Amino acid sequence: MTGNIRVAGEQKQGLARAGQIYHDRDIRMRQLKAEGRKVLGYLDIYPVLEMLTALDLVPFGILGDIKEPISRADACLPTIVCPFLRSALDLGLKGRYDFLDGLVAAHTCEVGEKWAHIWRIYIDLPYIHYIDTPHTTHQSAREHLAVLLSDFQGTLESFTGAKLTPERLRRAIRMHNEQRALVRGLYDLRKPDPPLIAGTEVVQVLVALISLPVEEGNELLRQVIDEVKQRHDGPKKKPARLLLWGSVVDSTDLIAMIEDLEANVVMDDTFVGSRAYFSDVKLTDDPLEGLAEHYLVDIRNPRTFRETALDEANRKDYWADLESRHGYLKDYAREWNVNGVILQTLRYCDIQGYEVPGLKDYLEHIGLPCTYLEWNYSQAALSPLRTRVQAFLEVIG
Amino acid sequence: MTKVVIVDGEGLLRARVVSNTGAEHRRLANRVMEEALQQAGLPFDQVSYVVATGYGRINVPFADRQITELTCHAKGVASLFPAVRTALDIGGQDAKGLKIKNGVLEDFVMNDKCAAGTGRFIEVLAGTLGLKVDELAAVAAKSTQKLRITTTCTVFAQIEIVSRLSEGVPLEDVVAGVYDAIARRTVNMLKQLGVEPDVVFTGGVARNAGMVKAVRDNLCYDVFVPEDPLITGAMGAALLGKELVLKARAKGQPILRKERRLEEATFFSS
Amino acid sequence: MVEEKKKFINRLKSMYALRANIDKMYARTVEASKAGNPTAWCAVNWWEADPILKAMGVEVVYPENYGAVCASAGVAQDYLERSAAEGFPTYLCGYARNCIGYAARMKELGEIPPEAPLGGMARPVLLLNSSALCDARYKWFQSLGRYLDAPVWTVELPHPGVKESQADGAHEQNIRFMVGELKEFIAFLERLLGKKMDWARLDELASAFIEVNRIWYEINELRKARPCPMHSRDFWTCMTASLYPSGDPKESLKLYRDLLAEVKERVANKIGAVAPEKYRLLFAELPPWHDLKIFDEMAERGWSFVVESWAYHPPKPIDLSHVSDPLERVARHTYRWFTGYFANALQEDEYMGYFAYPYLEWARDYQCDGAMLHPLLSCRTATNHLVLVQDRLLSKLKVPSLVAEGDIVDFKTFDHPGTMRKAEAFEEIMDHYRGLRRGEGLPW
Amino acid sequence: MAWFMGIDIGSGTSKGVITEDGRPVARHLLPSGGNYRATAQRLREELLARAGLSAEDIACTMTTGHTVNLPFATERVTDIRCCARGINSLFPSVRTVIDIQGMSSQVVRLSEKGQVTNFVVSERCAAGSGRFLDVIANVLRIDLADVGPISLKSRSAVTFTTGCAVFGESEAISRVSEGAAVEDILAGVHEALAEKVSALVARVGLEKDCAISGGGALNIGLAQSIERKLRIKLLVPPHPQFVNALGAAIIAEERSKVAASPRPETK
Ligand SMILES: Nc1ncnc2c1ncn2[C@@H]1O[C@H](COP(=O)(O)OP(=O)(O)O)[C@@H](O)[C@H]1O
Ligand SMILES: Nc1ncnc2c1ncn2[C@@H]1O[C@H](COP(=O)(O)OP(=O)(O)O)[C@@H](O)[C@H]1O
Ligand code: SF4
Ligand code: SF4
Ligand code: SF4
Repeated sequence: MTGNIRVAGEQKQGLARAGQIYHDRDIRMRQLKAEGRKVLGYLDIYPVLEMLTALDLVPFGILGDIKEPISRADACLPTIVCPFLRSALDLGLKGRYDFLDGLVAAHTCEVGEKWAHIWRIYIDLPYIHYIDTPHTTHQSAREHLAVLLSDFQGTLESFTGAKLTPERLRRAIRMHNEQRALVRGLYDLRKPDPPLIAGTEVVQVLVALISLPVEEGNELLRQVIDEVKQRHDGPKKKPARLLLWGSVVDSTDLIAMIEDLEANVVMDDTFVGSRAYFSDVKLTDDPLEGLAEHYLVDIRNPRTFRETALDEANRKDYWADLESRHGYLKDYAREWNVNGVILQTLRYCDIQGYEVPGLKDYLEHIGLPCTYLEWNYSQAALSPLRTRVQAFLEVIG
Repeated sequence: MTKVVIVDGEGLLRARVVSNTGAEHRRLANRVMEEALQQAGLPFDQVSYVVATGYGRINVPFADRQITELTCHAKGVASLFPAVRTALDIGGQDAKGLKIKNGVLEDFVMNDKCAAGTGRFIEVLAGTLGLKVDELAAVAAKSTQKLRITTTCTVFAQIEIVSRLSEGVPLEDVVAGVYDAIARRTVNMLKQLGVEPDVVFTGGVARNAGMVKAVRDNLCYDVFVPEDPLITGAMGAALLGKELVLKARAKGQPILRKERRLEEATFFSS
Repeated sequence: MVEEKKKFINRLKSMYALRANIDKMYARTVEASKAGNPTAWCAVNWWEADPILKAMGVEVVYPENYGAVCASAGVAQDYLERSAAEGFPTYLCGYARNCIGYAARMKELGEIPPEAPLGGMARPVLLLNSSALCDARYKWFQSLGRYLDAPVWTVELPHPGVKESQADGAHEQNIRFMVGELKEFIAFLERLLGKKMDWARLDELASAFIEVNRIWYEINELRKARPCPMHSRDFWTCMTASLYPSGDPKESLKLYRDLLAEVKERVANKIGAVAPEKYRLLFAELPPWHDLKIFDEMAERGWSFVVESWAYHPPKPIDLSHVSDPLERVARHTYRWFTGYFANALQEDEYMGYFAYPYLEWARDYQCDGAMLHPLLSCRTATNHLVLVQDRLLSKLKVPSLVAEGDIVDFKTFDHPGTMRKAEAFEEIMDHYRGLRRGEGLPW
Repeated sequence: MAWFMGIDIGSGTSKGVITEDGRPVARHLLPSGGNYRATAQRLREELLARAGLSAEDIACTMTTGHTVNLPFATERVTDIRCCARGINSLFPSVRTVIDIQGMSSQVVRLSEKGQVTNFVVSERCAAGSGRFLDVIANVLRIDLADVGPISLKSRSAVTFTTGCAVFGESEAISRVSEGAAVEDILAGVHEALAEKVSALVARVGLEKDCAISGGGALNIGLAQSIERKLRIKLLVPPHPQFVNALGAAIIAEERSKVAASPRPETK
């Protein structure tokens, strides 16, 4: 099947191309390698891709594969950690990512950090760098991250032998900001009822984006947006318009299961979903400062600790605190006209797991029904979830 | 087991059939349906709406709609006990806990894939002891010090109780231990939901007096058991069907029905 | 409770006083709270924030320690169930779920629950997180907002990679970051408590903590002796005074000095914690608090646990006498704890420089015949690296591992008889590898 | 002349062996029943009768499996060690042995001397054990001895959705009612078991030669499924169910030798 897709000259467009890359993620990477480009893999959304793009390095988002049983990774990671990370390492050990010239990892979560170190022990690559992204938005943390990024710059420069000038970096930031704006444009297409684009299609496009150099991704986004605006065979109108929150969603399976029922997934707050794209990087005098600010403060993600909202007596105000941490979800719900939320965490994901009860409180407070799914990133686990989701849809009627 | 319930427009029970035919006849839902029609004295096309629920719900070829067993159970239980907040349902294949608010499903937990927390555990261990399931309660009632079964697995527990018996632990204490083991497992699962009264216990296993006592003891709440604990799911399905029809009629909308075939269920794939 | 049989571990006498010191921390906090003085719940933070809180006159309890307390008092199970009922996933940290259950109960009753062991944890004015090691602690304290109106603060502790930590200027940058962090924390505390930091007191406390750790390190070095003078059980009892630094640090200092003297005497007289010492083992990571008696059964077979639990160990000492700023002294000390093994790890291409690598160094230095690994179903941090440790110990040092799953709080997951059954077979494995090591010219 | 006895109390059957110079001279099998002590006693009497020996001729007896303290046994040893010793005496080249018993399975790695070098046991769940098969053979009314040969006729194995030894029964019934052939169901069970077993093997690593023991080794269908999954050839001992009992007897022999010579200082 892959053989057919690779027939020269058969370059697909728009959604078809997104689907093609979704199913065969390294297709473009191998071509670029043949052209002499260097490809660096990265995990999750904290590695600062602008710096790779600025140096003509191709970033490639490492994912897991829900269809591939985990076997090799059992010898390096225990079974009680994030199954997505286990799967991603498993694929690495099986050579699925053998085209990578390097790896960039950052502290998204604790196991993600360990994952990077263990990867380095078992799969050493010509270039590996780990960014110790701080946990808080404290002033000292922002300053520290900017320094860490200049260390990162140093290792990148010695790897490529090229100089990363502020000018090049600004250009790359603009290009990535354009991608962010285009993705938001894509998400706008989910606002009408029925949405113009299915949740499963959006996942395919987003997975394709992290499997392409940024400028090609932008081109793909423009094609998809044009195509979707013109077509007439988009999703059907269904009673439920759902927001999907939580851990990584890197395949269409979960959303396909939901959309197979009486629901459209019209908005998300996940990786590989909206999280990376909903705020822009500010162009500061020292571009590293803007980047640090973006990755630490602007990206909304439960992995970053936000200061407690206090009342006059310096006590924690629970509702104000929830509002400051989750308020953006209310905006999403309003703008995308959502009538139900699915909270989804991968089993053993601490970062999202602790968030669930408070988030339920918040959603109840703003009058949005929600249900919580915990699963283990396997296809076999989808059928019990189906019953759960269906029951939830029955509840929200 | 396959159960069919027919209710009329008032929600009154018109037919109730439970077919005790075991796994091999799960697909013969049509026969059970025919029996129920006979009981109600109705031809099939007079039935306004058919809702299928449970594991096999997708495979019932004569249903107008499929609704999950969770929603149906909640409905069925709440129709009998309007003040219900928590329900425990233990069947032969699985156990589930429901949180219900104002008669509507709010949250739930399920246990399946392992026989240790289900009616099968009791059946298998009763077999090991050479007793019938409905003899157990009377035996357990004599127990003064229930045995604590330490293994979870049904198979391991078989070995465990045999060796305890051979060490001289009295039969009644072993039986009480069997009840306690499954009650502890299912009640612990239920506690994940936060138990609030009223608590209702349903499913085939709720017909077992010994089990009702064990659940009560482990829960520290009183537990209500419907007279007919097997049919709450089917009852709820029928009532939901009734509501759908009445709602549509009130709005003057047509009732969306599927093309029905009163024939055998198709292949169970999951 | 099973009646304890003859003890096969020769416990240290001076350990008991250290243990008593910890239990008093709960009563002190309750009293402080009654008297209207500030109290805090604090995540273990490896001395970064402890001296600061103390210098500001805040009485502190550590909910992690309280998790172990509740587990051994038999009330943890109820708190775990409560946490599940509150909607927290059951795979989360056992300490966290115990604490959440406790806090929910306290909120419901409006006071310390009557069943709470050791008098309970008093209602705090501050919840202090640390970003050190696990995600659980900072997310857990944040989620306590449902039950407590205390503000939450997170103190950062950098986690550089092994290679990255050795880059030019990285060390000093991390120290700068930590000091900056602590300053922000102090500013916050001053606002919250409406009073100023007593810098002279802080200076004194910082030095005392560092000295406690230095002695504690020295004690642990002596365990390299054959036979090993101090068993892991004594380590776990004694470490608490260093890890949960409570009460008067001068008193702790004295107690650790007594301990040092007793251990030295044992070494001089070749008195082992286990006799005869047939096998020397290391233990990773958190012990089964609810089943510590299993170590007695193992001691009966001649198993001595000589080193354990990297995260609980004091840092390799460094000279800080020239550092005048107490914050910087604390930062360097804590950073040393975290990165003290990194330089050696890098030389061996071992990129898990904390947690995993120290066991390689220790297995060599303490001449271990085997490792007992205790993966926890509810803690990523203490489990992540164990498969790696097992692999590295075996492939690099021919030291085999016995793996026994369990949990710190939830005792239902630990299979005691199964573990003892495996232990018997494991002795043969240790014999086998001892032969192989000697064949390869390794010294033990 | 000295004889040694090994007794293995299994979850379903109990096995006993008497050895002389490491070679079995008598073996016997009994259902374990409810009273292990009585079973062990009967087993011992029967073994002595078969070997034509009296109790005093046995220098040392070891028990393994679901042991209880027996008055005539010197010590209890784990079946992990017994399995290693037993297989080593039969096949010195074996470095990995897969032991499939009635309630659990284990994989043991061993040295050329028969020392255990690594092992893994299936715990807490009978899903990967012989029991799964017994339950299904029982509902299909097939003799255990025929299960293997019948399954070999299968062209397309049925996929089981449950691994649970208990639910396997109702699933098998459903499959029958859906018209699946008996041989396909049995082959499906073997596939499911082989899957579980190879996951265990992966945890300790596979070193050749590899043998299979325990009652599960009597089942040719299961053995072949495992061979396909692991892509190796398995050595099957002549009386696989007795391997652990044999190992126990060999350990008894070792123990007597150690006791006879002055005890060497450990370490
Ligand atoms: N009279 C009874 N006494 C005790 N147990 C019973 C009785 N009737 C049914 N059961 C138990 O109920 C279980 C079946 O319950 P049911 O709710 O019908 O389950 P399912 O729908 O999963 O088949 C069986 O395990 C059976 O042992
Ligand atoms: N004749 C036979 N043919 C095939 N399989 C058999 C036969 N006899 C026993 N078995 C299998 O062996 C298993 C019992 O193995 P065994 O090692 O004796 O276990 P245990 O010691 O736990 O009783 C049974 O579960 C069955 O599946
Ligand atoms: S899903 Fe959770 S545990 Fe997994 S990588 Fe993301 S944050 Fe980490
Ligand atoms: S390290 Fe583990 S046990 Fe300790 S607080 Fe973190 S998650 Fe809990
Ligand atoms: S533990 Fe026992 S009852 Fe549960 S799935 Fe495994 S074999 Fe079945």
